[in-house]
Amino acid sequence: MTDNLYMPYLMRIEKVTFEAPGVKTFMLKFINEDDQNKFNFSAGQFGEYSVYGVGESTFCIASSPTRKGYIECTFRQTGKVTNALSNCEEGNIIGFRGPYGNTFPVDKWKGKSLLFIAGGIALPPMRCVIWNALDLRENFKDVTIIYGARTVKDLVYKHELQDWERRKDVKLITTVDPGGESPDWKGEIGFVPTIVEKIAPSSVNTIAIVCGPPVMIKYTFPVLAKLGFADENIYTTLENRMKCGLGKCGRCNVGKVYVCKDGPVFTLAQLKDLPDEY
Amino acid sequence: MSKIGVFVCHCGENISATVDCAKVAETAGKYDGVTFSVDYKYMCSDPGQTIIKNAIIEKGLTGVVVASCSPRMHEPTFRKACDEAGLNPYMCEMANLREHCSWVHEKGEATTEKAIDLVRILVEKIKYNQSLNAIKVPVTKTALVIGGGIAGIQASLDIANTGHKVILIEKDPSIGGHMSQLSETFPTLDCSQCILTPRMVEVAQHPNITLYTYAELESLEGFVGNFKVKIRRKSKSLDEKLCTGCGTCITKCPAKKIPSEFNEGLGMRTAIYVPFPQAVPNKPVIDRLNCTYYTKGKCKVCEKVCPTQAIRFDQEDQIVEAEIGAIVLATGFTVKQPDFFPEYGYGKYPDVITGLQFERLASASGPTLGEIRRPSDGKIPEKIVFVSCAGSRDQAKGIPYCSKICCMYIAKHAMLYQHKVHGGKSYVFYMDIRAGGKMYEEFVRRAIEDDGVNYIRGRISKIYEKNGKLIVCGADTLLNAMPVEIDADMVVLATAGVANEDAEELAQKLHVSYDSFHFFAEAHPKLKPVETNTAGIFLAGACQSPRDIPESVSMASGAAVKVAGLFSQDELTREPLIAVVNRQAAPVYSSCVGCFLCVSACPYQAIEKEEIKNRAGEVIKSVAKVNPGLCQGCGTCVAFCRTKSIDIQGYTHEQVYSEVMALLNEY
Amino acid sequence: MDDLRKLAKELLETSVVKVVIGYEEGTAGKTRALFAEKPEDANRLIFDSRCIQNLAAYVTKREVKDKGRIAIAATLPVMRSIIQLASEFQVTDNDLLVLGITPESKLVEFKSLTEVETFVHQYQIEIDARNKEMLVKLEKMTPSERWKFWIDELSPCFKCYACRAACPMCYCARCTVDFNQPQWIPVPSHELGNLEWHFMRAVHLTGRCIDCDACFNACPLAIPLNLLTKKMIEDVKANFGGYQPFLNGEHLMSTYKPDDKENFIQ
Amino acid sequence: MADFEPKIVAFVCNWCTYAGADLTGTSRIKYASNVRIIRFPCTGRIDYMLLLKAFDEGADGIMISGCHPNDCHYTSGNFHARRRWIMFRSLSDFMGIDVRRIIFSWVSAAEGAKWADLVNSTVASIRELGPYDDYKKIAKKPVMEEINHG
Amino acid sequence: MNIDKRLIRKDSLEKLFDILKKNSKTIYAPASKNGKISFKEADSFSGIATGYIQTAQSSKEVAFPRTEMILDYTKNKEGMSVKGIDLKDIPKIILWGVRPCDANGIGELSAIFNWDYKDDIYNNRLSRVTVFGFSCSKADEYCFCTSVGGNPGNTEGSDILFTRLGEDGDYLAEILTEKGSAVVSLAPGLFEKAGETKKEQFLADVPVRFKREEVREKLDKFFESEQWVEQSLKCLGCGACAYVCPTCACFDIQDESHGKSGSRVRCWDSCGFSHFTIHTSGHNPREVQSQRWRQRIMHKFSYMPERLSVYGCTGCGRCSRACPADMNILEHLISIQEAAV
Repeated sequence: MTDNLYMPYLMRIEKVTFEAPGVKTFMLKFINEDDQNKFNFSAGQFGEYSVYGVGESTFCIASSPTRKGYIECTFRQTGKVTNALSNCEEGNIIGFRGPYGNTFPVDKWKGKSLLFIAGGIALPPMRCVIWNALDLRENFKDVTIIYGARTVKDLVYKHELQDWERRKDVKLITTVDPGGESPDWKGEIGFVPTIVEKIAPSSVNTIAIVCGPPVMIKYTFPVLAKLGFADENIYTTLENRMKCGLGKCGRCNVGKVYVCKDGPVFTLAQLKDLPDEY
Repeated sequence: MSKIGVFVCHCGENISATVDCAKVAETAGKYDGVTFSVDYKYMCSDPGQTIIKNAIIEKGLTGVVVASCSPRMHEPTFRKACDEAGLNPYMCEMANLREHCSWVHEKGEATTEKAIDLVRILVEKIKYNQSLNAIKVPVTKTALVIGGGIAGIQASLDIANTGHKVILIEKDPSIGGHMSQLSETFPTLDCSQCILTPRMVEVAQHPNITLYTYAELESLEGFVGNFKVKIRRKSKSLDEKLCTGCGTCITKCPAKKIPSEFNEGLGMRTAIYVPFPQAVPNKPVIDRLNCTYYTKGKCKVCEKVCPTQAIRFDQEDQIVEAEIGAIVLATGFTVKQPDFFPEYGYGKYPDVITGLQFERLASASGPTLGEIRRPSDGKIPEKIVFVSCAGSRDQAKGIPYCSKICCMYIAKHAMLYQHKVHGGKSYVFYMDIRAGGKMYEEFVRRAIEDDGVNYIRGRISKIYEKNGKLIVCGADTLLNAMPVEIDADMVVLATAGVANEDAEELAQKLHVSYDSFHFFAEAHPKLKPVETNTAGIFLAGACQSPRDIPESVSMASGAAVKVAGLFSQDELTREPLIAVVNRQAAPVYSSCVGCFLCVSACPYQAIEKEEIKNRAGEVIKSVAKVNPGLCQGCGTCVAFCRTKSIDIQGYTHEQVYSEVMALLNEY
Repeated sequence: MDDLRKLAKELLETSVVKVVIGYEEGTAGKTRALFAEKPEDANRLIFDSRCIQNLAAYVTKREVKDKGRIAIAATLPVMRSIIQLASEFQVTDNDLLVLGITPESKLVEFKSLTEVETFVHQYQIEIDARNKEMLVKLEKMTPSERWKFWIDELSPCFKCYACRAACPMCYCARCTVDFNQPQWIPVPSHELGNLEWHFMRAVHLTGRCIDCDACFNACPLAIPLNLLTKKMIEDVKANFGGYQPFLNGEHLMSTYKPDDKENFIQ
Repeated sequence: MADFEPKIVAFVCNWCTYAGADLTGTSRIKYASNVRIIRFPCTGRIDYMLLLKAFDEGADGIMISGCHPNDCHYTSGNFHARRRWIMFRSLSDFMGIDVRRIIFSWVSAAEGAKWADLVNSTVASIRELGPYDDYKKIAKKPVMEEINHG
Repeated sequence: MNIDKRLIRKDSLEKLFDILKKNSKTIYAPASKNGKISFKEADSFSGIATGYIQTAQSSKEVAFPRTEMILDYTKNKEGMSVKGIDLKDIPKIILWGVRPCDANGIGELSAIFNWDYKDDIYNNRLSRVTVFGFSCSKADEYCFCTSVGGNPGNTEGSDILFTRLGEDGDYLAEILTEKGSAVVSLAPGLFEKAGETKKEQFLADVPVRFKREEVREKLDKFFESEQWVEQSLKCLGCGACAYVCPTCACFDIQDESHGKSGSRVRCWDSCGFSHFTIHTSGHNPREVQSQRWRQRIMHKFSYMPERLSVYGCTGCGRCSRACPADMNILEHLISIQEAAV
């Protein structure tokens, strides 16, 4: 039934990782071999994940396109479907439609420095492109990652954070909101925008990728502007409510843009053209 | 991620005889989310519980379904077991394979099928169970006893003697209640006051008891262990600290013609008065309705004569607030004023009186100093008729029940009469003689056989006056309804014992239930006779139904023990199976729209308004909030909520929904 | 309705209220809601027998509330709705001023909701003859005939929720159909979804519906869904004694009488 | 219809009917095995939507039972429930839902025998009525016949 | 192909219907229920409603049903078996009595389902529909097809367009497509040669009230306008307008489960509902009704032309007729065009 746009691939949950309270990562494998072989995606794209009998939910593909044979997704329990998903166990079968949406223009970034700024559960959309970049590390100059969460508990991908920590070719700064730190916390303490201002990364020939809760984004943009980042060099992703992912159901329509088609990746320049309905 | 364990119990042969337990366990093992399933002979036994505990630890179970007997039997057992193994006790559910299946069905496919269904329901339910913690509420270790009759006195003393504080409130100026009005008491004929007054004094002097006479309950808030009460102390127009109780004011008071309540109107009292000589406290109050100063504006004689200037005409009612942990209701009863017997001519003929009035006539402290003289002319009655069941056991009069004490006190009255009036003739009209109780039957026999009281079985139809005599017409049902006429000098009606006028109002103040006669309702007629349906409120004495002194006293002691038991702990723990109104992040805050229909639906007034304010402190919306202390977890509000904003722990929407789904679909 | 215009103008000029809700000429001989905010707007106010939309539906609407104190031209059904809303703590005297229009289309300015309550209590809620007839007809049918009737009548329903939107009592921020854990009412429009939606709606309006027919008038497909609420009104009357909206919130369905009928309980 | 085994769901309160059914067990009174009990704290908790759901999912009959009036463990939950049942019943009937398939009852903790009789009579009458096809037909069909066909 | 014009005698229309029935065609035609006209499967010619200006519901359901199955699933031992809707099962339909504005709307609806991804479910349904358009001889104050590029005799979207030549007259049949001629071939006798007939004189007169291009231009600078609030104040926030609209395509995807098995369906939704865009966090990009009303107009008159190069309105006026609060889209569009910015 490939001509049925709404027909998901069947995926088996290979691995479930507990990331943070209410946050889990699934490693998913295609049940059907040639689905697997035909499947391709790029950094920044998302999909519709479904628990049969419950419904579909939208979130990005969190693994890197450079890692073949599986995809990963990270989600937080917020609604009906994500609750059902987090009740799933290894071996269970779920549905996946995608990939949908546009991508981070990683190739366009060749030869530039990359500055990743993420907050809370918004690291996943970023993780994909981070690994993508790291797997092609030689293509880029400096890679800086600034990641913050409310509390130490809420930091996701703890194991990978350690990897990045160890790597010489990555500069990782982690931070937690004041009061969120644990006794043995070695990272920064403070809200992401503040930390960005503090670290003051150079904007020279640098692309900034910002993902996080609306508040964080709102206060980070001005800081970047101050640091001299041009709107065209600041990227972020929008997470509007979606159902079809195909530019039809009408939910994600913001101004002339369908986030599921023209997004989720936007430059600040593009965002500034949109009405404030995201 | 649910890892559920299913433990199927054979209960010896009790379940396995008709249910294929192995098959149940095997099938359950295949369900989504079930990671371990086993059947065993006795799950509740130590080894059985060990199986569960080990599985929890080794398999890291997140839920346990025990398929055995009724949860009403062993739920605590298995929840405890889970707890000990580190699993939240509320992650354990029980499928009732014994009472609801194996014991009621024949051996066979269908029975095993049902067993499997019953297990599946709970497997699906438990996926939505949440860890819950028992609710702890502190206990204020002070008791409030309402009513200073013998029941209230007994309860107060018993509680006080366990070392806990007691506040005793009595609406009259003195404690003592009906018992203080009685002459002698059956079946021993010892003097009522002689045995009561020492107790009254003990109350007054007890360091743990605060006594408020002339006081009534104004309002009650809160819940078991944490009640807040307001007590209205009616103005006595007197500074009790100054008053020495010398009594000068009473002797000088000009208003002397006020019928005495204590003497049931057979004697008179003054406007400033103590109800009776042995009153506790023995200090007067001014009855403002009859006081010349309050009615006419001038007098103040008492003020002039008072040696300590204790009179306070301008004194106002005083509201005392107190924190209370438990309440004993001992408000007693009243006797039906028999003016609803036109046929018996009460009120029309002064010599037709009530039993309680006879008590006063027979009492040494009474208006006639213990001589039986009839009210009309003070003559000693030569013929006296006692009428039992005056109102009681009489559907027509709306009182189907038996007032219980009458048979005994009538026998006593007749006896006393015979002792005091030699050669007098006494007749008792009765329906049945109810003399259940230690020495009671013997007592009645004595009246009949030794003292020659004439017992006539039958109702009397009417009483009328004929040249100075009261003609009592009745029928003797034992002599096939032969008409009987007695020309009596005096008639005593054993009128029905009924609930106090204000019983209903009080019950509603306290949220305790009451029967159609306004007697307070016990929680269970047999097993919880002193509890009410409201936790922390107990019953003693005749406010629950008419009863005699020994019964009232033992009931009072029973209630006292309940209170003491409550006070023996610093915190009460309660099942956390209560309702909760959802809360969400801004801008939603809660899906509750604040229609507050749930408020009127809640049987416990447990739902309150909560105003959600923004940073500026302005109210954004008001939503419902459940007081966990008051909520008993019936879930009535849940079914009412249109927006599905209230849910009840242990029986959530998700849980019951998935139960229905599981039951009717193959999984 | 000159006095209505006059009064509305005054209220706006003296800014006693920020907006007056009334009726104005609509399309094709229909009338529609007017939100007069400027005194001159008041001239567009009209009132006649065509004014049947229940304006009370607007007083709980956020955009309208945000404007400030409201005056509302209220016919009897509207007044009833307002009392019911007040008894459910959705409106207070501070929120709105009721410009009553009596069944004789006389204008009455009420000082307070209490006055409105007294006024509406002069009138009983009565089902009109045509619908009463329909109810009787349906009651005469066999259950399976009724089943077919409703499955067929409800089949056009595509769940636009106009009935809900037009009903003053459907002010819930989250309707049961929007509650999805669990999904009590199927979202899609199909026989089951339609049946259960309309069933649920009737249940939620039992003892609250004041029979204004707003739901029916709003239905773009003219489904006789008001028969359900009317039936509930009749039965509530029959079982619990006739009812009226009360400010003190004596809600029929969240209270009870110890002697409620129970001949159907074994 | 001889081999038709009705599916019957019983929604009962914990304090009276559930205990009553326990007593049926301890008294070893045998009764038909078609009924599955779901336990609630009180009849007041029983949401009418559950009854519709039970029919959706293929129940042929439903039993609802709680404490007799005035015996409610929560003093008035059953009174509230009763009032709701009255309206639920009349609305159901009015919409053509077969109310003969919904048995309301009061069964106290002492009425073990009554419970057994009630179940038996219910099973018998539902068996008489046959499977509840009307409701099942619309329930398991995600789309309208109109236009959709396929 | 150059349009083949034929004449059908007034009494032959019924014959045509019967012949089609004989050839076991499924015919959907306007039928009246509770005084509202909507498309139902027609068994008899007499059952077909006539004299209506416009049906209450649009005909879009033949291609985009209110609720349609996307897939069935069953959990089993191996895990999961999922079966999509079999497009071959979709029936062939003759859609009888469609107004030109509706027929025109089919194109606009198709644009939404095909502007990027091609929605085969929709396309397959549509491909199985033969559209019998019927020109309008009457119009009412709600109609404004001429303002949005249509007209009462518009042939766009129809396979055959019938125009009645005067009250109680015969019909001019314009056979516009292969599908159309296929039908003709079933009853050649009924389709006589038509002389030089001008249908225009028999068409309803629908004055042009505004220019959609002008409205579109206005809208580019109109987003922040106060008018949205004024216009939408009386909007009750229901979905009636969207559900009767021939070009509204917003939908929802829902799962319906019964234990092990169930299905996923697509069903209509509306941008007018307050919960349409709400996030699980409670954040709602279009929080108030004015934003949702604005979205509706902007989408039809600005976003669609921009992205899909078609407008989203055919001037059928249904939304205004259906609106319980009498929001008249025509008025609002005119006032937008006239507004000063």
